[in-house]
Amino acid sequence: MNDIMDLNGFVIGHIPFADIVPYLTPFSLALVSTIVVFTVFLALSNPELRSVARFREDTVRTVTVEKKEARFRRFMTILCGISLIGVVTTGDLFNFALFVSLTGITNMGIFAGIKDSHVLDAAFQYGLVMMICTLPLFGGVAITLAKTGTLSLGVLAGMPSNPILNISRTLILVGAVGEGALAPFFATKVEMIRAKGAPYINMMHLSSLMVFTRVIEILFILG
Amino acid sequence: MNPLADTVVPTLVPQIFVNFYPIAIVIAIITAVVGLSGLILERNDFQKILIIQIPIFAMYLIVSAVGTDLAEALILPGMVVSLAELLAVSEILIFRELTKREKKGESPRVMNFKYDQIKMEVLKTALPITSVVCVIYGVILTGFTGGAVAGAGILIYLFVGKVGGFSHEFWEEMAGISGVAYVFWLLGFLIYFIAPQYWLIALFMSGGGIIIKVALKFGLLGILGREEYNR
Amino acid sequence: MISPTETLPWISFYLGIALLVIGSLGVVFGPKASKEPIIRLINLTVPITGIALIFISYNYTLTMLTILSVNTMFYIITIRAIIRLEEMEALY
Amino acid sequence: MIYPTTGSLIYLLLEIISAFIFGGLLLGLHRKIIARIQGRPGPPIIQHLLHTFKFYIKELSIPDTSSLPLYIAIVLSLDGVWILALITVPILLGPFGIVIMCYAIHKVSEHGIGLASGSPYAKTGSSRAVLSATAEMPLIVAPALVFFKTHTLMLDGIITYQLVHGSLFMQLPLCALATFVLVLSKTPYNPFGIVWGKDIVSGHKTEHFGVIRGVLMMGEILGFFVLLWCFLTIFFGGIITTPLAYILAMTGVTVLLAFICALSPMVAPYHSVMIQWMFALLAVLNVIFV
Amino acid sequence: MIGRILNSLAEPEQVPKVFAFAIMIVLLFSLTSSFHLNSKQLYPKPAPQVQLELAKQNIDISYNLAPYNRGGTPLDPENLGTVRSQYQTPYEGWITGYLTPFSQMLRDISYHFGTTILSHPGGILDEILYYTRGLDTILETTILFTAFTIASWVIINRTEKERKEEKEEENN
Amino acid sequence: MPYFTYLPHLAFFALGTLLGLEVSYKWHSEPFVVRKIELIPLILALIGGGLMVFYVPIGLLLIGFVIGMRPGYGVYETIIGILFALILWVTL
Amino acid sequence: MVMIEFPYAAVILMIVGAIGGLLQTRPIDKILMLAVLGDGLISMIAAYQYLDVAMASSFMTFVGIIIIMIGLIRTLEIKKARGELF
Repeated sequence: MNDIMDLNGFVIGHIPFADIVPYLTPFSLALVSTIVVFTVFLALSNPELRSVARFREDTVRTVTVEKKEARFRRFMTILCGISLIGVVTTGDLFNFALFVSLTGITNMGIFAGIKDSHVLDAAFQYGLVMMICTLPLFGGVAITLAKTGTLSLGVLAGMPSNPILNISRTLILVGAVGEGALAPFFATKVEMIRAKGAPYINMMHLSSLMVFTRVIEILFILG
Repeated sequence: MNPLADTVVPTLVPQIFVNFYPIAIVIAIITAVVGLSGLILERNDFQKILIIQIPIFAMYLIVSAVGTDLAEALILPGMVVSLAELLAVSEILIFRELTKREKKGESPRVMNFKYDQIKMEVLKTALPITSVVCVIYGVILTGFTGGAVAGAGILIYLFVGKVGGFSHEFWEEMAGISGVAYVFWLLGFLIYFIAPQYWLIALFMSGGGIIIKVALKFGLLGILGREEYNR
Repeated sequence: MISPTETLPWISFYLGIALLVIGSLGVVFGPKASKEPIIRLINLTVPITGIALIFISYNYTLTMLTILSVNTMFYIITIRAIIRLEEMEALY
Repeated sequence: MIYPTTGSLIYLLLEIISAFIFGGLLLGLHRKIIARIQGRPGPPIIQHLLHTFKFYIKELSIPDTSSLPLYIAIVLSLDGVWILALITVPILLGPFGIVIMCYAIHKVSEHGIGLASGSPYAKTGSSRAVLSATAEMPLIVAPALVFFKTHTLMLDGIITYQLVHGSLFMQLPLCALATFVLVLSKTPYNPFGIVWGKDIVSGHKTEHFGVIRGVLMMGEILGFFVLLWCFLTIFFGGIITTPLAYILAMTGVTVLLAFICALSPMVAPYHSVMIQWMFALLAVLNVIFV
Repeated sequence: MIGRILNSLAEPEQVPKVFAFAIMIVLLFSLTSSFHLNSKQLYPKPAPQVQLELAKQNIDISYNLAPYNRGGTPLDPENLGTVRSQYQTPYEGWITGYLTPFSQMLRDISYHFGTTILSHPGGILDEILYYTRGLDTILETTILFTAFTIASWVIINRTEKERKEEKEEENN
Repeated sequence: MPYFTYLPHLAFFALGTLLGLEVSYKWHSEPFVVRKIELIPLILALIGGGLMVFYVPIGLLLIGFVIGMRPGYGVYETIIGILFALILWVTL
Repeated sequence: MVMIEFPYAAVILMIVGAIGGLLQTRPIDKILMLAVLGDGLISMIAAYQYLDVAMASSFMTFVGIIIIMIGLIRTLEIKKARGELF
């Protein structure tokens, strides 16, 4: 009956923070280890020298991220990694929504300091999408709570599906898609990743795909 | 033993909340649809930020319609998230416009306005008392609410106050203090989860830490406004 | 005579949702709202009041207190943004 | 799920080696068939493996502009991810979600590989990697409809379901098609391969030579093997049960893929996204019709 | 046709609008189903004003905590407050039952100060926010912290810096 | 799934193709002109085809040797060898 | 003699304030009408008999109005300096 076992294998362990119980399965263990590895080497690496070639110029110039900005963006990258670990391990629906919001806001922070008006424009539109997202994300969670009377994924996994849950599931999916800048609303992301600073930008891509992977699992657990 | 202890907290949600629920959800959806359609029609970027508040209100309504203490505890994070996003997004908008202007080669000196001190009677008389009362009341409360109330008190005073000599270094120190408060507050949580029998000290650490943190942060915002406008 | 346990919550709840809907319509389609951001900002007070009324009819007094103070923060942030954008002539 | 024990480490290693050799041979065969269709003699079948080994003994050169630990680490991560997928999925029959995750990480790696070198061509390739990720991730969700059919995503559960109820290919044909498109988009010279299109030199791999390139190719070989395996297991698990059957079926699918790759043109980036989305939507339609 | 839609999706300005439209459609579809509140909820609370009415009748001085009275007596491990959480732990209800001396004084004065008493250390919301759902609160504040970091970094290093330079130029 | 039972097969096949490539470049260094059946590969293919029935890895080694020869060479030999193997397999 | 209950008075105040505030177009007029709305809210809270909340919310509405007024004055100053407004 328990969907978590059917989806991800046995539960290796859990941390009982009273009502919020983060748990580890083989699946989330793989996710966590990947995220930790990525975060460590993305945080360690320096930004690249981006070579820029222009028309009517013979020289190829290189640009890079200034040191102060790199430090700030590295901080945001590490924070994003931590929040991603939360996203994949958390055992509570509302907590999941909050972690996804934190991921979104750190993603925006990675791009906040770039002096490039079209990157900033994309970051701003992404921020707008994120602000709209609070409605479907938290609203979907609240509708689930109203219908089932619980937020814990462990309990929700054993519950049968019903029509209202379909709505809340769709809302949660839409919300997570918006927060992670996933398809089909990826234009902001594609604009943003044209900025310089390879390690930090890569973190954004990682975060959006991890959120996607996890949200699929959550939808299965709810269904 | 309280004779009425069993009637204090019911086992089920009261019937009146169950009756509220469908109306609240339908109204929330209508509000959200109105807000989102406004968003679709609006062209100006800053106006979009203002209109997005309406779907956020709809979100508050959906969450609060559950009608339990849990729902109340869930609205507070939602509120914080929306406020935080608003803060970051509006800042990015300002920075974007600045970059656009620079790129066009416009002289940034156009933006450099000189402001006079605002002369209103109420600013001299009522405002200091109000802010002091707000701060005192905020100190009595704990948690995010207390921080917000106290922060509002500090903020309004600093936002309209006289020109002061606080420098950027002072800011950074204030940020440092709030960082220390954050650590205190996290330590309080750790005590909760590791040794719940010492819950009282944990409660005070968390309550005190968060209020210092939030109030100082909002205070920073006020200093910011004053440094900008009352040179 | 209004019964405080029965009628009063219903009154404030209905009033709250009415204010919320009217307010949101006013914010989105209000007169001159799309020209002057400050008018739209002032209009936003109406749905905030509606939300506060709904909260109080659910007896979420603490949340109501918080939303009113958070509203103040909201004003500060947006007013700051309005002034900065007005300086740069980027508002319209 | 089969649980690994300490004694089975050699077993795991042997499995990885055989998957590597077989995947390399399959990709060589793929290239050979494309060449034959186009009327060229084409390279020998072992060419792809030889290429990989050749790069291992070449000199490693790192561009000055690259962002350093990232430049090497991300390639290694690509390898590690597919080995993880190989161990958990074909060998231990673990959760299918790990393949979704590994596919996602593959996309992240492609992006990072392109960005880390600082070259404009590589950057274009990595931008396209993001674009194609948005198209391919919905496709990989399509087999997840399997969950609603079988109520499990553990692969041994899926296999037992198919042994009882018959292959899922008959029940979810459009899902199978979507997954096939997904496998297609991972083969070289495929119509959706906007990431390594020839218009941007070698896409994200432009600046990678020497040992790093070898490692990268090894990761791609393993990835191709794992994806083929997953496709066959999820949709033909009732028919294909023995390793020999797997080997024959994989060869057959590779021949089919080679024909498609040889006979179809490379599509433009946005069209590629659009076509793959249409396949994903078709897969979703499957729920309604079946 | 589809190509045109995709092209319009490729512009960042269109994304929020399209997204808003998608949410609108989902919400309008959801209007067709009937919503009903499951009355078996965690942490239920009494109907509005009931506690206040009881407090008015002055049955017991502990009702002066309305509307946030959840039972329990101060500093008494035998008589804890009533909390219905998801996973029961032995330390539930400690915070709900606790009152500081200040809030005890407020309680003795009048029944109008329930909110202040609750919000002072101790009370059901502190129990939920700090103990049973503590991770939420940690996160919530971390989000605020992050947003402040972003905003203040941008202000200090970007927007304000330029203004400062201008000012110095003017002074010279 | 115990794939490694087929590891010798795969390894010998790969080795055979590698050997075939190297050796055939030693034999034919001139540009590719004629297509005719050569003797040594034909014998190897026939032996390989025969061995396929009795011990597969060695058979695959020899068949692989012929398959892996320089592009253009060893096509007919391969086909003959495989046909021979098939005939043997059917008759036995 | 018609008796109006206290909550009904608050309701009337709020409705008048809301509609008036929305339909006015001059910012100062709007602020005045919204002050009426805020007073209605406070009386509603008073009808619920939460005095501490009423006190705090009265402070908060006051602070909010002050902030809006400051913003208004600043924007007018900027417009004047730019010559758009006389």
